Amino acid sequence: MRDVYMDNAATTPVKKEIVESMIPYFTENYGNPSSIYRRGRDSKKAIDESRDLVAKILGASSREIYFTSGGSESDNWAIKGVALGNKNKGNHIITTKIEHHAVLHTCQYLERNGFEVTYLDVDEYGMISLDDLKKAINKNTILISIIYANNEVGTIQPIKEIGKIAKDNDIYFHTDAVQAVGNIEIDVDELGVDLLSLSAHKFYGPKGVGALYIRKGVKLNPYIHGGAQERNRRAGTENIAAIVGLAKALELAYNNLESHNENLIYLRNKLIKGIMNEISYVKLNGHPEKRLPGNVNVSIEFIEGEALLLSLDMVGIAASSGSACTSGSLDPSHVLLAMGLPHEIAHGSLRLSLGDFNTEEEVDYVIENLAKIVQRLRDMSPLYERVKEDK
Amino acid sequence: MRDVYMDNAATTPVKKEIVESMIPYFTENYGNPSSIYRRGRDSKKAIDESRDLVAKILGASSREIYFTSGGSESDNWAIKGVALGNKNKGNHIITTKIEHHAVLHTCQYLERNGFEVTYLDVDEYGMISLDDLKKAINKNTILISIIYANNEVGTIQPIKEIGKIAKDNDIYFHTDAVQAVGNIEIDVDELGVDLLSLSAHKFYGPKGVGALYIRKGVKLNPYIHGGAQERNRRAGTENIAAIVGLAKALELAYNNLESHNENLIYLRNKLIKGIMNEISYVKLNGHPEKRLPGNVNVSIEFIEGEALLLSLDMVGIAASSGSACTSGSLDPSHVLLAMGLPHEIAHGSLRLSLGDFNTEEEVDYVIENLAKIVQRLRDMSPLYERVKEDK
Amino acid sequence: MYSEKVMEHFTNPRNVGEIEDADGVGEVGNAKCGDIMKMYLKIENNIIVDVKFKTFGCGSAIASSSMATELIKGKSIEEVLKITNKAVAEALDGLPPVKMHCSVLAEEAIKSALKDYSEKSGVEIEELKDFEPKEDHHH
Amino acid sequence: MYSEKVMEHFTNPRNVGEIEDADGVGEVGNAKCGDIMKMYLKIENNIIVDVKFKTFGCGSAIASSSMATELIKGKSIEEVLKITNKAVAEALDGLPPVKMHCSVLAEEAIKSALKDYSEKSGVEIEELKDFEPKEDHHH
Ligand SMILES: Cc1ncc(COP(=O)(O)O)c(C=O)c1O
Ligand SMILES: Cc1ncc(COP(=O)(O)O)c(C=O)c1O
Repeated sequence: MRDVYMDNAATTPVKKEIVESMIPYFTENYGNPSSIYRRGRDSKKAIDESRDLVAKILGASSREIYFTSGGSESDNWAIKGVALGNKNKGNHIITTKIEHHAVLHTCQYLERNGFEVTYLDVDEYGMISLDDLKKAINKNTILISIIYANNEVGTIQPIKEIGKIAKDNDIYFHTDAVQAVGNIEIDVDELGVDLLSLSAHKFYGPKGVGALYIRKGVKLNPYIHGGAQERNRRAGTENIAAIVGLAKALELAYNNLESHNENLIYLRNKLIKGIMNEISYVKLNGHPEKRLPGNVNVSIEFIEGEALLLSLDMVGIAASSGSACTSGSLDPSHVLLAMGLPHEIAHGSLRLSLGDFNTEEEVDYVIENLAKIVQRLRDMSPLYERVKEDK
Repeated sequence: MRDVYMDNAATTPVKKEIVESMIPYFTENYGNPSSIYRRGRDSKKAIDESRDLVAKILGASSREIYFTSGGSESDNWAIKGVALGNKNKGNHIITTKIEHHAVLHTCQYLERNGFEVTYLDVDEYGMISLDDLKKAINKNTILISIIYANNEVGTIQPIKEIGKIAKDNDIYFHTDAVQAVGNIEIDVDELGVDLLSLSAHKFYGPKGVGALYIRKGVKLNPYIHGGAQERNRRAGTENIAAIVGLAKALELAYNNLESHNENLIYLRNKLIKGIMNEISYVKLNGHPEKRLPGNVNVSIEFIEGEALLLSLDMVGIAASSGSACTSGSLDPSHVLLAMGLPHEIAHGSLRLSLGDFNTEEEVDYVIENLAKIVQRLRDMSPLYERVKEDK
Repeated sequence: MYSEKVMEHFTNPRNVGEIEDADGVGEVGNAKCGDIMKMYLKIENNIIVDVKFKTFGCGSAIASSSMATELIKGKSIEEVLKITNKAVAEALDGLPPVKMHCSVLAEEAIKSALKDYSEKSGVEIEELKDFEPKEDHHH
Repeated sequence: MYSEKVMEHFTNPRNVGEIEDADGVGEVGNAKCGDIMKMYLKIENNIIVDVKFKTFGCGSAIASSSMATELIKGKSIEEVLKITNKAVAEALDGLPPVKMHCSVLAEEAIKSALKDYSEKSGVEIEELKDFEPKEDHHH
């Protein structure tokens, strides 16, 4: 059977050379980095070097990079850490309606605990308005947290401009860059971000490891208390193999950023065009240009996303949807709704996210099969029947 | 050079068959378990099976096992989750003076946030008193958190009896079983624990993955907010490879528990006896019988732990110490001090923790070299000089 | 996630389509919730001689529709009224808990169609006198 | 963690031992803090002609003692008094920040021994008149 993986925004395979870089740290160089004997020092060195590498790629200094268990922990730590560490200064946080749940649910948690949160609207392309942001700022605002690139529709926010506004108002600025890292050149100083979350499994590294960039001087409570690891800010025996894998993955990603992007954008545009040509009543979600290189998100009217995914799976295509039925929740994707899509259209959304292993031939295969599947499902749909009657 | 790793309480190597069980989940079965396509379902299945296995070994049901990023996160979650989830009932927590920092610092954090914590004393063997525990309970007590087996001196607490007291008083009972799991048969019902922390890298599994057992019905706030993973209680894309590795490691450990323990106890007793015979002015720390099978902890008078560790490292022996100088802190191990050791004796403590890869020959090598090193350091020590003069 | 039976009915749904001169037509659900089921019945001498459906919805909604049409085809109205959503789910070898509403939808679609038949034909169906499908059934 | 120089001095410390008929002996630190340094000096014509040490402490404490003895041997008292803890640390190619107190201890041990010499011999050392080693130096 065909095996076409087009859900790279959900997670990526770990590239062979990255797995290989990790292996020695399981069976041989397993020493606890806090130990003073040779094996411990070797581990410490591996972590220090990984940290240096990550820092260099992000334009940060090594002392500003902290390893975590993934994007969710980084987001939780950044937001709760700033909120609880600065509550003497204020209790207001600004974020958006299109954040990942790791940010959204964290903010909702803080709302239940005495904080006030403004969730910025977005336009039909998923873009926030800088004016809205400026208006939302008040004297109690201690943190702005805005997603760099959206995981569902791929829209890229004007992070640099937001960074300037944050700086002008002396407010900490966190960005969830989990989808951006590996796809966009990042320089924390140029962007003016104070905190930045990333997660290795989105750029061909292992799952269960991420990092939080914390600008020097940012006041932030620790989140996982215990041992003195990570300069006393994040306890827990270091996940050396995974940290080495993260650094290796980041290095590979940024060594090949240009060709990665060229390739993905070519495939993406071909895929979008193919879908638009072959299927009627389809709408592209997200921004036409300011979008992640690998992101295709379309709403296909009159059919429902989960049925679409099941059908795609049956021809070996892995994709995702913002349909409520895929998540067991009642409402379709909060991101699509925030962009103004009606529920019934949001139910029929499809995300195909391309990665380094996808080929042009796979894109053709997807277009061809998607068209057939959509036709089959529409033939079963009472909504489509009506449209035909109207014609 | 010799390579004798005797710091298995700090961390263990990952056994080959465990690494092998993990590999496919990096490059092939990398699907996000939340996805409905084949690759996602395969991952979900792998996690479900791992969870079932862990549950079975602990005598729990699968719905009571939650995967985390390690022992520290499990401890933080258990304690803060219960504290914040039950603060309407009371604000008092009971723990001990010999907890791991992941528990101790978490409790101190809660103290800074309106909770009251009783830190139970221990006797010279590191044992708490059940009477003390009973007396410490008051109407505001919502949680008892007591380490199952101590990481430094190996002392094993009467968990079952504590569980009974907790139950009689209708108080949640958490145990940090990070050192116990893999060494002691565990049945959560028999023990009467409501929450139990474990970490894979202490029993030949990978670092960066652990679990928290949460008894059905226990009221506990989530700690890492975000996606709906782990039945909506712990967000973050599941670390499939590591979870599979954890389960595999646990399975191996409990399949071989008897021979593991026999072997370790034999080596341990030989090591203790050898040290006692070859070196004067030595004291065994911890309980003579109720101790972890692989734990040897001795105080060697007139010398300092870090110098000892450096010297051992130079002959290829990896060990650890409760000396302040190894941790960069001012005071030696809080555990040794709680057991009543004077500072100067605590500074000279040495922990040799045995594991499945240690041999009898290594034990001989350690005894022989340790004796030489101690003599050399004592010859340099003004404290030893005085003792000799006194004689 | 889904049983093989569900997948089989989703892949090869029975009785998809419309009946031009249906004796009863029922439609339940709404697009906002992500599922609409429409049932067409042909009834002769109190017997469901033909049935067709159209469904907008997820895999289990389509499978439930398909299974429901199979269960009722050839049955008398009285027999059909005894078929509950549970029977549909069981016939599919079970549905995930979050998907049970799809079987409810199938039951309601049939009842709606029967009620329509009753209203159009004047044949009274005692059991459906007070029947009202709950549009927002799973909200 | 440690420089090669530190490890080398820890492994092969110079001038370990005691001087039976020392002209000056100094001891600083305390066991509670985990380090004690004891220095023995033999002084002739204002020159340190021999020096020995005994140290209870960590690797860098031993290395610092050893390095300190090397630095002062053969030097005049005036020269010795100019040797700071930084000089000891630098001669060891640096010490980790948390270990800098070891070099302080070495400086103080030397000064204590010189003060003892001054008191015993009656040779005044102006610079040490008010010298008091801080027992709990790093607390
Ligand atoms: C934008 C964004 N933020 C946060 C996360 C959470 O990362 P993780 O799954 O590594 O915890 C993800 C992916 O799941 C994401 O896409
Ligand atoms: C008793 C105990 N609790 C908690 C921990 C923390 O576990 P981890 O390092 O996996 O976070 C450890 C080990 O480091 C431990 O020995």
